[in-house]
Amino acid sequence: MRYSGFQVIKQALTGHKGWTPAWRDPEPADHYDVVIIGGGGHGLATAHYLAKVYGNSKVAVIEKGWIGGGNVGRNTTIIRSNYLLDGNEPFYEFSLKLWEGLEQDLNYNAMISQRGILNLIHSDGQRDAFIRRGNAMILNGADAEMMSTAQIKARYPFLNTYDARFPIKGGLAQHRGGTVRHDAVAWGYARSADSRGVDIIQNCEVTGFRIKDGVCKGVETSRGFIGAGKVGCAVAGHSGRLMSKAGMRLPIESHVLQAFVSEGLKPVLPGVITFGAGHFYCSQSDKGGLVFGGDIDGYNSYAQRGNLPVVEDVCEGAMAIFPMLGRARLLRMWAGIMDMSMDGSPIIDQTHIKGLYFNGGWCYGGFKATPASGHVFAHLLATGEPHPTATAYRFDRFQKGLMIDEKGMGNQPNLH
Amino acid sequence: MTQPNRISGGQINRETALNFTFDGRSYSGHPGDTLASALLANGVRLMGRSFKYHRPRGPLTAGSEEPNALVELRGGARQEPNTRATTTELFDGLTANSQNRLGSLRFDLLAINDQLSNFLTAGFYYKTFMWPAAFWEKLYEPIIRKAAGLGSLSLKDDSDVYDKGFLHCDLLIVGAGPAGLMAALTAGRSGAEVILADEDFRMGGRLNSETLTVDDQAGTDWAAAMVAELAALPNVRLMPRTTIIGAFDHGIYGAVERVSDHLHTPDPGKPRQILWRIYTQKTVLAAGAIERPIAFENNDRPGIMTASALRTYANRYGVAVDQRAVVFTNNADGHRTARDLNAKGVKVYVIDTRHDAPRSQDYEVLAGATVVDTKGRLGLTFAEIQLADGTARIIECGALGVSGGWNPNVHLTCHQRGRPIWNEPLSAFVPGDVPPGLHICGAAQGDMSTHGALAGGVQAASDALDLNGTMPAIPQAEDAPVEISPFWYVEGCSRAWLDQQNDVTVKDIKLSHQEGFRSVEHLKRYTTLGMATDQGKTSNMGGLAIMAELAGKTIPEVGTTIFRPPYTPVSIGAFAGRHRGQEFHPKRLTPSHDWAAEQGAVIVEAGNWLRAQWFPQPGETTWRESVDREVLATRGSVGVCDVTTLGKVDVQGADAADFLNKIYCNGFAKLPVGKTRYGLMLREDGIAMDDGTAARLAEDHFVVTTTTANALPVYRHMEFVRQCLMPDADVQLISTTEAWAQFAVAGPNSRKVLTHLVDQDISNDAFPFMACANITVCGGLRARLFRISFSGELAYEIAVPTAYGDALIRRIMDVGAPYDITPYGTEALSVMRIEKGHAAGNELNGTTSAQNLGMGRMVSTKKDSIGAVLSRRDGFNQPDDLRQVGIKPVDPADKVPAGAHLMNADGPVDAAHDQGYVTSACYSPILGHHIALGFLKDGGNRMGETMRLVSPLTGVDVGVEICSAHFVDPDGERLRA
Amino acid sequence: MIIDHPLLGPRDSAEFTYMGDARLIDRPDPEATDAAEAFYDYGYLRDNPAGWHDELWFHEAGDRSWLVITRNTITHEISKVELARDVARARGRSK
Amino acid sequence: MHDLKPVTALGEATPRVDTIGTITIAENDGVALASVAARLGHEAACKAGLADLLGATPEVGKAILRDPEAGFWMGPDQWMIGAPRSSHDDLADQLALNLKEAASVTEQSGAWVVFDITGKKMADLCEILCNIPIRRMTAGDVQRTMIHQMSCFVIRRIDDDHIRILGPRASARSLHHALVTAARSVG
Repeated sequence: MRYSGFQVIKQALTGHKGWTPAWRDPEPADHYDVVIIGGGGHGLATAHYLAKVYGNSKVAVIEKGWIGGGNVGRNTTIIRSNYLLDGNEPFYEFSLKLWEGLEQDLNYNAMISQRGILNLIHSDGQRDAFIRRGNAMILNGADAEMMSTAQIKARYPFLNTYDARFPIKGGLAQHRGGTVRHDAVAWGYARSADSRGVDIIQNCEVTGFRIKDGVCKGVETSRGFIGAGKVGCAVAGHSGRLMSKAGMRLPIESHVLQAFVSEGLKPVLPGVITFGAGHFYCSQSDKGGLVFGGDIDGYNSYAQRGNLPVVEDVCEGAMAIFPMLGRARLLRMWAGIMDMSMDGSPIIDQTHIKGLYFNGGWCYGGFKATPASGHVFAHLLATGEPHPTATAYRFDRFQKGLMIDEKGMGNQPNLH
Repeated sequence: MTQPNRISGGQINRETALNFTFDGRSYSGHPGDTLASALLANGVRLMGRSFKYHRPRGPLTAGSEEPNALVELRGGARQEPNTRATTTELFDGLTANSQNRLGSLRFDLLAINDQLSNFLTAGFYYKTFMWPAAFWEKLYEPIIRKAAGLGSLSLKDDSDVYDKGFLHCDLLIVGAGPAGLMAALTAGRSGAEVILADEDFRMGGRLNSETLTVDDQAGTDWAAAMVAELAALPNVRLMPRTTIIGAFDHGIYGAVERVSDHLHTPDPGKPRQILWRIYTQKTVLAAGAIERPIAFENNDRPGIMTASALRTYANRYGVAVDQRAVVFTNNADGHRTARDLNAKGVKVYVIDTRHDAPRSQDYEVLAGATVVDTKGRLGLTFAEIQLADGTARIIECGALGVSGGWNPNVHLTCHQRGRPIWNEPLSAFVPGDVPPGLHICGAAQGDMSTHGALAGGVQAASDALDLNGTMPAIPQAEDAPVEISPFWYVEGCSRAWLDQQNDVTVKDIKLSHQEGFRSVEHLKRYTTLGMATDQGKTSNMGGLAIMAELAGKTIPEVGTTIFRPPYTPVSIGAFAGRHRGQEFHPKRLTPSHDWAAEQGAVIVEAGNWLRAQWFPQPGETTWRESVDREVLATRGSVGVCDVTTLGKVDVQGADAADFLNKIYCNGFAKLPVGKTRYGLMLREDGIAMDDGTAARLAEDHFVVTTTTANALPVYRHMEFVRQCLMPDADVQLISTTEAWAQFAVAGPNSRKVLTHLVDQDISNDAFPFMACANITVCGGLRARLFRISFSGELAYEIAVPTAYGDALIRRIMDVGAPYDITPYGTEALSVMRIEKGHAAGNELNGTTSAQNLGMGRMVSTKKDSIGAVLSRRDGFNQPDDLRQVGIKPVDPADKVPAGAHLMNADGPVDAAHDQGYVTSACYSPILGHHIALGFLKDGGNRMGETMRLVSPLTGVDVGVEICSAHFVDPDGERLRA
Repeated sequence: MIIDHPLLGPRDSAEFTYMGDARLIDRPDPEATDAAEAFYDYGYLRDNPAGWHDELWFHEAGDRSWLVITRNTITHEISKVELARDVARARGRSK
Repeated sequence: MHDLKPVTALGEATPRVDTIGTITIAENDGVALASVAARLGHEAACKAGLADLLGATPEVGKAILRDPEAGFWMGPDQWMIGAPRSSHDDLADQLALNLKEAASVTEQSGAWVVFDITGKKMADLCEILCNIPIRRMTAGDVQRTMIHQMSCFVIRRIDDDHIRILGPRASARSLHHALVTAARSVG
């Protein structure tokens, strides 16, 4: 069924009887061309692009719980392509372009809202670094604008520019950045992939890989063996756990990242804003909640919950730039498991096991990458070659010393 | 002012009138009232509008689980959106306004959404607003956003302050109802350190809302006596108005104490709220239970609330919401409400879904009946009843209490992702896996009777603390069993509200099921059920039950809902505490700070340090004039700069030299005593971590300096190497950054100036370039002198104990006066180091190797050092690696700004052809044009090449020439002069 | 979280700075023929277990000890805390 | 004798005293400080030397409160020694001389600001400043802790209502502000 305003009206007038399930609930087949492990944003997007762009519908997405229940369902919904390094920027810009056409591509309104992202600058050194980054963005075909404090103040009149411990000296804006209704991304990809014949199999946990003579033949699951020509893993957060079943150790640690939402408030924040002298970034959802976050807790964790110090640190950042938020209330805190990689950048590559492909290490940049990640992973699975925007995301870059380290923190994942 | 619905009784002080306004109208209430009870007493049922359909709403509850009666409390900078009227303690002069309306509360223009509700079903927005594509951003979304949110912020800086604190105890008790009070008594008498916290301003829990007796006393009186007894125990800390917001790891609980929220304004110096971090060995959760409603058509009108809320308003606050009330129940507890209301003279009808419902002498009970609809535009006027025989009956009423049973308050038990488990007799979830050290009692555990609570409290405290011996006697109290027959929604209802705030109806759940969003997580996300400010405390169960029925599963099969911190929403200000404005981070002041301020220095933040950036002189109108003057004066004669902020680490021990050999990539073993050496520190991944100097004051004693920014991580790294990699080396480390006031005295006349201060011979022979020594100054003050230079001039760094820093800078200026000594700030410091080609933070940016910095040959191959092995990887040794170079404009008038990218003169300008970038730039007053440092591919072999420097972001596109990074004195003659 | 410091007793983890897997103590022999591969493994590959994990924490706001903490990454339960210097000695780092 | 005049950590000529309600916050400018770390293999000698000086070697988390020299445990095999500045301005040199090759001694006088806090609400004040179980601590207990992001030592002194706080000297004013603000808050 095609979604449209007309359809909504028609259904409303006929008692909403015609709405059908957004995706089927099929039994797994014995064999697929491609089995994608992980029914999150990346896995579902991979299936969508495999079917739509690369013409392969003999695809299954297998998910141990419910689709969209991982990080695509628990993030701060920001999209942007304001990266510095050549290994990253073309990829994220590709992603942003895919976001821009996603609703029509999927026939699903994921509420992509390009209200801009603004990184505040608090020192001369930071300005230099942001100018370099803004230039890298423009040279890669993305948009970037340096905003003066006065321009920023006009957009955020309540910004603390008068009593700031670390004065605001401007900001780097990407006006095409913004936010997306995150759950809808998973559902939209799922619905689209399903409509093209992809089997989305929920409540099916992978218990092992069937590997013979260095070739992956399929996956053992809680619902039996599923054969596959190729297996793609897209389970960021749990990459280490999954790949250990194939005997692999990864340049990745799993960490906890918390995020927060306030009670619903009448609109105050026009776009996404990030504090440059502390850990705080914030946007306001179409429902009115301030959605905000900061740094990871900093220790390895699969617990999906964090602790108070980070909550306080984030709120201190909030009050530092927006002292008017004092009486807004934090409604809920939650946490996701991050695949923190050794250089802060992802890995999309074949493994040394033939037929087994890996997509992970997203740190906390995974949500914005969803469309491109799916697209380039589909490309890799379909063609065996890396997509031109993702050639740097190789496993062997650490061995060779070709890290893609945006923050310059080195091989300590919790610092990225 | 009359309070038409005020009835007798209650725990309010009628002798004092508190005046307040709601939506501009004046009312009065009494101490002990909440805003909601006072409004109800005044006959005001309509207090808000729902989120989506803007339906008129009154309070659903009398507690913190309230989804409807949210107001904007206070005004101006103290305006507080979404404040629950049901927990807001009334104070004199309180002002509140209704929110989420267009027009007045009574005539909300956005109530049109209610008429359109058939089109605005769950998830409708995912299916539309896509055509034409451009309209989403331009038209649809702006309209949606305009309607977003509930209350509004004032946009003014919060004028109150918040504190954060830490408490330590043996036992934390959450909730001061009968269970919590008995737990506190038990623990308190045992001598344990006890904290008893309750979100309410009056301890006693449900006892304050009931007509029950405990040991022949009114429950509320018993509770008051118990509170008094506990208050007398020195080891018990009573914390009313304190909400335990979260159960975090290892017995750390978050709590918010509302210190001043019940006052018109906080007392001077006092916080509005305190965020407590409570460290406890054990915890007793006695948080009670929350009554849940039943869904029926139009069940959201003002006047319809939970039956227990109706009872609370009557018993605790002396308020009859209306003189005619209907109670709709599926359990015995609903009848308690009926009895209490009846006793207060309210005309009561009980609609009990159970065919075998108990009858009453005092009021009419309609067994096997249901409420099928209600009437009343802005407040309930009639309830439409379907009787057991299928016939209809209309009952006129202004209050309708609904009791669908009680849900144990399991919130905190879920904070470590414990899942509640289904309890069939109660028809409710009870705690499952709970955080370690947490003991649960009373209604929170499913023991719903007063006796169960009292006994459970004793048991829980005794279990938690492992107590033996005599326990407090259990007071006499009712021990009625739970009699409930599950009933979630009235058949055939459609616009029957589950989540009243978010306007999620039974119909939405059905649609969600129809479209395949059937797991709890999908259901919540698709319909927004439970996403409101109450986290679904009153709504989740109903939604789950209906989904279970639709899916043909049991409730636990559909799933459980778990709660996340905080228990109730918490002011962002409370989490931030004092850390805002200038107190966001502490300030570190240099020893010359006051002196610099006296000179009118412009101060700049460098991490937490404040440093003098430049010293403007009269007549100077731009910062460049000042900085140029400072540079020229220093290079021409002598300048002085406070460099205390550089990290300093004292390294001592027999193996100190070996240790430095390990942490620096270059060698230190052969550094003679009395000499200083530049050192480059790599991370283990081969990237440059930091640089600085190490001065050998004795065979077994070095002073290591770090950059200002990296002082802490470098010290941590040094301790890692010492403790983890060289555990048996004789090395002792301690930071001495703040112990010494250190000044750079630089320029050709620096020696002459210092000669006036230093008591020893510092001639070039006695104290050559890179010398270091313990010396004395000004006739005997112990000091340290290093002949090192960041500026490229003849220069020294001189250090005295910090207390003398202020005196020393003044003395340096005095003795330097004949040489026109000039203080310089961080800008001039930076200009001179760029002129000299010294790398700093912009170059040591965490991605550059020794090779990139042109120091590849410093990485010794004769010894092992951190980072050496991985710096030999291919990626570090490519022919076109970035190399640090100097950059100057072809046209001397052009700037060569930092952050600009280098492009081949004739090549395309895009990312694929990027050649490098500028890291640091300045105007060189010595050279008379701008200069820069940067990294360029194969830069070492491109000296003299003309290139294009572009910064499309800032509109720069200039021709530049690549040159040596050493713009000034490349041979270092001045250093050695 | 609370870390039961072997010398100081229970302390809030906020006083500590985390580094990662305690295998970072086992720095490979730089002279070995396979040093490049060994350092790559040491520097980059992690077991990243969902369960018990030996890890390094630095008591930055305390006594400046590096600790090896055995902590469950699923529950955050801590079962053992040792001074890293003792662990390093036990693993033969003293040479 | 040199002729340079020291200033207090708060930048004044004389130590500052603030009384807020029942709490008195007094800067103590009279303490000379030096750290002592035992050399590897000389731990026993170092401890013996300290015991000679202080009467005993401070145990983990403890101070020896004694005149004129006092000391407390800082870290494994590391102690901070304090003494009146008037008589011990060269404390580090004296200690080095006494302890010889048994210890590494580092002057710390300039690194710290010292506040003495007294008053019956001292414990309430501590509770909103730092994470120490102040009510469980007894005389001679020392904890290093963070006060508003500043790393401090808190020493419980002999009088029941007295603590001494050593904080980073460069942040003396921020620390002082935090103490005064907290004193007003607990009133």
